[in-house]
Amino acid sequence: MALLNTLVLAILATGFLMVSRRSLDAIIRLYALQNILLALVSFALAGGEVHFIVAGLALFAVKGVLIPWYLFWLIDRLEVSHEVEGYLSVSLSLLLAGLLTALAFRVGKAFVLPEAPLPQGVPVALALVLLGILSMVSRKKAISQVLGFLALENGVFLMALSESHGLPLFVELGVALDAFAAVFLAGILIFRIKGEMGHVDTARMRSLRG
Amino acid sequence: MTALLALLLAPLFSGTVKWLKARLTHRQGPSPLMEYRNLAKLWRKVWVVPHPTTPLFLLGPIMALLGTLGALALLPVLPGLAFRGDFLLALYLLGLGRFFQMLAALDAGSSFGAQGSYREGVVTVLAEPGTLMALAGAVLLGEGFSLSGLPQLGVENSLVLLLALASLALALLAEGARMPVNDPTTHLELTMIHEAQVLDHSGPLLALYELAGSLKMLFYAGLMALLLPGSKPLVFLGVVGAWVLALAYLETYGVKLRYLRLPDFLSYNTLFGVLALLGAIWRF
Amino acid sequence: MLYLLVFLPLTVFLARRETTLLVQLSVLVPFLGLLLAPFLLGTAAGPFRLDGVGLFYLLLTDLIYGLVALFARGYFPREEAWRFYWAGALFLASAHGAYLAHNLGVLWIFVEGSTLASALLVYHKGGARALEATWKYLMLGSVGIAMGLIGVILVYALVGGVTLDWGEVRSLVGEANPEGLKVAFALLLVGFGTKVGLFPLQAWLPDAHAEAPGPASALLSGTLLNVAFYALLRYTALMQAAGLFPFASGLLLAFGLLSLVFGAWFLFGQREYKRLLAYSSMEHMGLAVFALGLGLPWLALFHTLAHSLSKTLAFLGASGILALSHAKEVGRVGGLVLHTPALGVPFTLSLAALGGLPPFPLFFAEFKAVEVAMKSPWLGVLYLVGLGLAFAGLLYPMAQMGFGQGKPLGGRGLDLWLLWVLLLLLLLLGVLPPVEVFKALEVVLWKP
Amino acid sequence: MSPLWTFLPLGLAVVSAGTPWRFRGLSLSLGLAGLAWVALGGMGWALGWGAPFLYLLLLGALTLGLAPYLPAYLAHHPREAHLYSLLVPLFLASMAGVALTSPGFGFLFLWEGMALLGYFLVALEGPSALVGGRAFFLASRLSGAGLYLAFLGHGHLGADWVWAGLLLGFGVKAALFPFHAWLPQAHPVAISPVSALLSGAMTKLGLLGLYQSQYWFGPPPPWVGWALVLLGLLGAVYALVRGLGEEDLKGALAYSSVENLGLMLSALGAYFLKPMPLLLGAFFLQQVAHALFKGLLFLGAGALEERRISQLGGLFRKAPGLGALALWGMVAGAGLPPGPVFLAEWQLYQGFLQGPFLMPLAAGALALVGALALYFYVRLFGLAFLGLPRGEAGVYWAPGMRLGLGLLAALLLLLALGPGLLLGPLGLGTYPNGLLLALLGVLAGALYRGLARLPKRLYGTWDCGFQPLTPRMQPNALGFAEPALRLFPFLRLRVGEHPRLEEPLAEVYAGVGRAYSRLAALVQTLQSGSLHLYLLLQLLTLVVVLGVVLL
Repeated sequence: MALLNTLVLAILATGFLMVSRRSLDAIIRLYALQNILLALVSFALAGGEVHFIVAGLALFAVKGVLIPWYLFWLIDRLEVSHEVEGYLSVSLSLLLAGLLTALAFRVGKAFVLPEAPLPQGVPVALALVLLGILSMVSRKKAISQVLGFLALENGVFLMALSESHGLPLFVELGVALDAFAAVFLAGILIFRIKGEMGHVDTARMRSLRG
Repeated sequence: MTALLALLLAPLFSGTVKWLKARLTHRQGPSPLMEYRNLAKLWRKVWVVPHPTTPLFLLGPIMALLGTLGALALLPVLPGLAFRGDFLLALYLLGLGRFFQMLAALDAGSSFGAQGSYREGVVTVLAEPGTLMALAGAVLLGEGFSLSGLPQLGVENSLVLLLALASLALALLAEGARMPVNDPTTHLELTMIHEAQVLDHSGPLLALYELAGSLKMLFYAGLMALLLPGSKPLVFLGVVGAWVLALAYLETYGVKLRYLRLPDFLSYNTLFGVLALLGAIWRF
Repeated sequence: MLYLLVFLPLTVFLARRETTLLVQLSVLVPFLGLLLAPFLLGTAAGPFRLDGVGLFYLLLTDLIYGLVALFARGYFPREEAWRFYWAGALFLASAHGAYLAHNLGVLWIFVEGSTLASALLVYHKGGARALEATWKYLMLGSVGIAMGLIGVILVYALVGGVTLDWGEVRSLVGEANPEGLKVAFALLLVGFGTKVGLFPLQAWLPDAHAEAPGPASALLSGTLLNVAFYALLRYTALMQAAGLFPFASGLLLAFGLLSLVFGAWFLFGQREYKRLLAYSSMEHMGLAVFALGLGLPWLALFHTLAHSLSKTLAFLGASGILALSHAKEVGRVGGLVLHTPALGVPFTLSLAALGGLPPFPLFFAEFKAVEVAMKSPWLGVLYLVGLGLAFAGLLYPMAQMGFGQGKPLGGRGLDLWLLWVLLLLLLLLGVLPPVEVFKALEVVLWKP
Repeated sequence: MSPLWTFLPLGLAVVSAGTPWRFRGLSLSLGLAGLAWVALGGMGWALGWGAPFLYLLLLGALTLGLAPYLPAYLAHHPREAHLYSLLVPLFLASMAGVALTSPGFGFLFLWEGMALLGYFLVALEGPSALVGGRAFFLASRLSGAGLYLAFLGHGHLGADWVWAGLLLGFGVKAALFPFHAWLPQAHPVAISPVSALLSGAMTKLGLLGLYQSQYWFGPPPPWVGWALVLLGLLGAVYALVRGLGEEDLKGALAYSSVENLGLMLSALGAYFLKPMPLLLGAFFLQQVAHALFKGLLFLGAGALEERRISQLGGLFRKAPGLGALALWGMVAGAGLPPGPVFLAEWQLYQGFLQGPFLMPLAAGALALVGALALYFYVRLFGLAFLGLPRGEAGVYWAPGMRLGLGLLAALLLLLALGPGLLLGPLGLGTYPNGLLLALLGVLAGALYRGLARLPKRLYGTWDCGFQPLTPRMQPNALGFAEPALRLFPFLRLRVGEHPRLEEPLAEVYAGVGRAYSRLAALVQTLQSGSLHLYLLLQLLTLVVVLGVVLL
């Protein structure tokens, strides 16, 4: 139990760091780290059942390795600065992140279902979701929005783990496939945005209005 | 019956007024019977057709006369027709005559005719509601919703009937185009209402108009007579006589109102009408 | 066989970039779907099972897809048609999957899949505006659908983590914790509501609809929104099975009314006709959700049917207008009924249909909704006011584009007869609404 | 039996719609439909089957007039002729259908369908009809909303609300003040046959609906009656005064429609307050009379190629037949005896005078309306048909059109001669109007012949001996009305080089429109293009919804 608690807290910590760091490389690494931790949680919860282990491995392969690698490749090819640009300063981001986490912990109790295998994971999962949306709302670079979305996705995954040992295997795989496809598509779009507009700043994409 | 009586009386009425006015200004004046001869003379004259005219030019005087005669026919001064709502028909028959008269004035394409036409319209708009309400008030107090059942002036209905009489008197001045609404003696186009409309009508057409004008005044006089107690034909003659005096006096010593002041003057008519109707509703 | 139905659309890729072959396959596939699907009613395979409601939406999607594919033939230049047909095939496959899925998880996967496929449809050939629209669509849609996933997870956990099969979940949900179900439904509503385009989650909708090429807009509005609405329908039925319908009803009614009223205001201020139609979609999906909230699933189904047909007609008309006039603004197009009746009459009538006028089916749908809503008068009055405002928003475009000042359009030959086919369908549906069919569907959905 | 009857006129009209290309076929089928409606309606009314049959009679009479007119008109105005000849019969059918159905889905279906058809008929005139068409459609939908409220709320809402809905629903259609503003915008811009149908027939459906509502929804609360009386009379006066300043001939006719409708509404209101057969007689007689004379006048206006009164003049000499028919229509329209409208007003006066509380005062308002109507129609006929021509306006006056107008005028004459045809079933009689008509006709004819035979001399109009008169010396449309307009300060008359009439009420409508536009513009800022804002909205929505769930 102590191990699980530590893991969950570590995941939350990576979430915080992802909100506060200003370097894209660091955030991608943190994302990879978060996936390792999630995989560990899923192994710890698996209780020896093979298909959970398979699912954990598969997910780790896709989200812990494939996607970070793809993102690194992407930002190298894009030739834009590796710095995160946002509306909020680091301190303000952290303050808001703290508030949202507090909210998640306050509200999260209501989400905890009886018979949940990992009750303490639910508020953390919720916090990850909120933090993910926070970075999507506050950051301008298209790629940092993708990272925010990925963090959110991880929150959802943790939620699934905590509430019910994860979803059925084929659903889980399908979800992962969709997530990967979404990120892949987003990557292509980012390339096109860069090519078409010369920047990847979503705050400047405001020609469609009204 | 009443219509025939009025038809006979009408030239005498206007002739007498003219004669009296002349006497009041110490002139000899034409004989009171002069109007009969005048009409006969006009009837024999060749009449002028202005270029742009249409049959409406002729229909104007005809309908003015017929409308007025029709209205008079409904007055039970002498026994005649009577039915529910006849007073409405009578007033609207006058309106029919006025409608054609106004159209005929526009027919020749002269700007004076048009001026007379719209001035007549304004006077109608100002005078009609009050007159109708006053008359309706009197009718409401009477029986059978008809002119034949009109009440006689008495103590219990004095308020309504006096208001009605006052209103009818104003209506006579306005609709008859007399002082102070209009000066029938001048022929300065810009001040006229009635005369401007008939400017292009001559000969027999003018005769019809003259006749219709006098008849219209007799109609209102007849209405007033109906509200007064006594034998109707005699009262009628009395009222007509009184009007001769009144008109002669008014047009000798009075002045014509500025045209733009007309609404002020005729709003009394509306006021009397509203009060008479209210009085009739609440049985003052 | 059901797997075949899911993967059938992918056969379009066999045609590679041969435009003629692509068109033929793209029309043939939905046609086959239309023929095949009715015989598969009630069959099951793996996570798939075709029930009445699924069949209804499947047929509707195939019908519209076939018509749009046919129309697209004349719309796209030869060298770029393949983009549309490829993305369309992906989209059709995921739509088929969603309607066949009898498992809530699989349903979610295919809904997300349809988002991705339709993002390709929006993107089509690129360009700054299309990119912007696609990006916004992808972000908003993905976040929304992720929220929906949390809802799915909660539902899964609530039924004990044993199954996501729709039928089994429905029988199990009665014993689930109601508070948890409420939370799950809230998340699902916001999640799928984003894809349905409910206010204030609609932001992606006008951008995507306006920037997508015309036939793609028709697909988005006529079929994509239904996919998400279908998911919402399933979950509402779950809430009903759990005895929580009164709770769900409140939320649905609120979202429906908000979408209606704000949709009306957006409509009123809008000057581009494709965006206008997009806002009208938002308004009508709001009305469908409202009907659902009233406890009339059959009416919601009917409303989506009527809306899909009307909106497909409107968007096909609009794409025709855009292709011939190259003007996006309402004010720069005019007098279509007078100068270009083959295009103008069906288009103007489609706006009238969207305004809820007889003899079109949306009139019937709105009438029935008001009839029930009036039982709680304020609801009915608000609904009426909203309808009036929405009509006021559509009035100027209809008047201007149908009868205003403008030049005759001409030039490229488009398959305008398709518009008349749709118009005829609408008229038939409006004069003889098959209420009994929908009542039967309601039984499938509502009563186990 | 009601549904069965609905299909007969529908069938007839669809048959006529089936021959869109051949005008002769259109004429024949319209004529047949008209005859059928007249026969069916007349029989139904005489047998006491109810008000809808009177409406059918009215519609049939109008259709009879339209039957020869429309083809002749369309032959001269070929633009969109096939669409018109398709839509007009459908429009007629929808009106007949509305009259014969009772509240429910079918009624609203036909009612709103009628609005759509009517809109198309107005809008087909092109860009010049854009604003008017929109006003029409908006008003129609407003009226539809009122009916939804009343029909569907019946049983859930109190009688007050139901009747408010009915007043809105039927009242807007019948141009109840202050919702009348759409009518003068919409009716004149359509082609004349359509204007005739809109003014003559469609507006009456609002009246019919209000009348029938007392049977459908129970007796109205008293405030409804008073509202109808007051708003009706107010609308009548307002419309006449406003119409006096109207330059467009058809626009002026539309204002006259508002006036007539106002009187009918007030008659109905008075009837609600005190059910007297007299008021009912006035209500129904004026409906038919108005339909006929307004149809006559609008169709007559269709013969003119210029509608601005200040450009017209001297038309009587160009087309004496048209002038004579229009004169008859206008005498009737001005509410003068022996026209049938007067008969209605004659009953209305008596009804008012016997009404409860202060209602007799309404007679004064009615007299004002009468005097204004006189002025109004003198202006229309005098400036357009008499005097010197102010422009080169042409007249298109084909035999079919003559026949159509003649039919309507003859029907109007028939109504004047025998109002008992309509009033008989109500157990009402009038004074012998036919006798009056005959007497006036004979006497006027005799005098006319006599005078015309007297020696006469052709000469110019007297010009005071100065320079010769020119057409420009005649007063123009606004100039003729100016003295009367000055009496009514609720309109602002701006004189000067370009005189014009300002209507404060129109500014109110415009103000509401502007405020609404601002609101819509404000809402648009939500769609500002910022993805971050959208995501934030999404988050907030989630938070709010979860908050609602959890709290």
